[in-house]
Amino acid sequence: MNNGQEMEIQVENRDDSVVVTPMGEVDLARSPSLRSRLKQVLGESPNRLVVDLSQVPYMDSSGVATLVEALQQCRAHDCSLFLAGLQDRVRSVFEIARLDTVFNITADTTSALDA
Amino acid sequence: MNNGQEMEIQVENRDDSVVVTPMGEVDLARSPSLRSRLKQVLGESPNRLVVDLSQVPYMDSSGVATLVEALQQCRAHDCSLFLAGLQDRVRSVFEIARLDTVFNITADTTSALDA
Amino acid sequence: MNPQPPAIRLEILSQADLLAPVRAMLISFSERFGFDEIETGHLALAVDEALANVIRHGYESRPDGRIWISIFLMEEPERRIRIEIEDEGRQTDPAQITSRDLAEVRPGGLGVNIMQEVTDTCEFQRRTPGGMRLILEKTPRGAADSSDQNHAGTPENGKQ
Amino acid sequence: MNPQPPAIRLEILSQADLLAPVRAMLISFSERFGFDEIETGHLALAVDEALANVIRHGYESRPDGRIWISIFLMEEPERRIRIEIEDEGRQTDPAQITSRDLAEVRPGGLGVNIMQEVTDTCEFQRRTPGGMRLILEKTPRGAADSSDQNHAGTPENGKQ
Ligand SMILES: Nc1ncnc2c1ncn2[C@@H]1O[C@H](COP(=O)(O)OP(=O)(O)O)[C@@H](O)[C@H]1O
Ligand SMILES: Nc1ncnc2c1ncn2[C@@H]1O[C@H](COP(=O)(O)OP(=O)(O)O)[C@@H](O)[C@H]1O
Repeated sequence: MNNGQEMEIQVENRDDSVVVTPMGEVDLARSPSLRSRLKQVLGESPNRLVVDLSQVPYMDSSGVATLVEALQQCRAHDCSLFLAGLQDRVRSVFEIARLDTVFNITADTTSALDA
Repeated sequence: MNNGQEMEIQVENRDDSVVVTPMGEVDLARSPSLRSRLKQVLGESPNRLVVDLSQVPYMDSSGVATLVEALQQCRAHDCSLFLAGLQDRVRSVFEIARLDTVFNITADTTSALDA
Repeated sequence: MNPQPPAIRLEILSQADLLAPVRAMLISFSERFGFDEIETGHLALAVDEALANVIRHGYESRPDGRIWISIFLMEEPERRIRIEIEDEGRQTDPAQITSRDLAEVRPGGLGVNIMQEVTDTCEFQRRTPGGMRLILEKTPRGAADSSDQNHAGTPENGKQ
Repeated sequence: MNPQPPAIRLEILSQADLLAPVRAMLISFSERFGFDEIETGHLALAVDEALANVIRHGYESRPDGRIWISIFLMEEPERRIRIEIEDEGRQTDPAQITSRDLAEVRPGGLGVNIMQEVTDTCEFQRRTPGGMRLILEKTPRGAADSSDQNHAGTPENGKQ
């Protein structure tokens, strides 16, 4: 198909933090582009990575796995990872996977940057 | 299936006018319930019937046909019919069917009641 | 004629309640194929009208008829979506399935008009051994402009 | 076993891009069948996970495999939706398809957990002559209300 796999992802640098904002549903078709973007961002060794999920209405386990992988990379490189602004449906997937206590989850990007 | 055919329709009397507000998509499954509600309302011989379409994101030709039938009944009984608050997609169906000039179409219910 | 298999093939019963799920699928599908919001709405409308006609005319509103909807993505000679709708219902001479004069204001007789208006191809055929086939085709407006495959006109690029 | 035909039967190619249209269809369909918003989301998620697994494991990400999704509405012995997902891909012993221990934090191995958590039935079978079949079933909470089926332990009730 067209460019269904390509997902719009905004990246913003704030001091030594980076805010990554994926736009749209994250499923098997879309998670590879999130994965490669996160890899690229982590390559620049930020102190803090905030993934703003407020624009993500849906995520499946391929998206969750992508974020778990980012968490492992963050842990290895002394970067703190925050997930911000989760919509109810997405939060529910983290709860089912028992990952809601493993990630630092904040209400929004501002609280993640202040934490 | 469950109650997919049943459509929520609000009816409000204002002096000798009636405002009918269908809620949701009007397709072949839903138009029969709009049809019977309009018949019932017209049985009470209002002077003016306003169909508020602001809560209708989608309509197909079965919905349009229902409104054309209501228009014919209105003409026969000296009732003036107004369609109010059409969303772009719904307006486009009336345009394709060349019915946008046949109906009195107003921006909202207030303008229909003042007209 | 359709060298590739359809990306999606749906079989549904002839029940009006199933029109909404089919529309939802088609809207999601055609958005990703590069149709803009209006075109996507028009495609869903055309298929909805076609299915409504199969239910009402082909199966005379019986709920146990079967309808097949096949969606093909074509790139040659131009990028387009092709949707085939097939049934096992009553056959009608394709030449008899025509749009009526819209000048006369009366209910009914709008579906074929709408389908023709919002698609590039709208062709009825008799199936062997029974039933009808309708072929709808539509090219995204963005597909023709500026060169080959950069889809400058697709909505995702328009959204900043 | 399924005396009535499916209300909808879909055939799709093993392509990740087709997951979104299938979810959209399923959401529209199950809303009308009486599932609430959360249950509808869970059903779409379960089917999405199942299809993703067929694409990745059954067809090893080849884009030309076929997958069938059949949706049945059952009223006996209780009102529920039954979704069968069938493929012609690699066969696996159903007993080997299990959820992993979630205590270990690592990517992957979540799909089967999620499917089991959000459905009432999640059963893998070998198809004859080849491929796998997955049966998912779910009853709307509203269907049995007050009595036996209130699913007090599911995550959606844990919220607020
Ligand atoms: N799938 C079909 N099978 C048989 N006849 C059809 C089919 N679709 C349309 N027709 C015929 O074409 C005519 C025009 O259809 P349409 O424009 O949708 O208006 P309407 O259905 O309101 O009459 C119908 O009245 C019917 O005779
Ligand atoms: N449709 C399938 N066909 C073959 N094997 C499967 C299928 N679905 C799941 N499996 C097996 O079950 C395991 C667990 O699946 P899952 O929980 O989705 O995690 P993951 O796919 O990330 O490994 C997979 O690793 C695979 O071995």
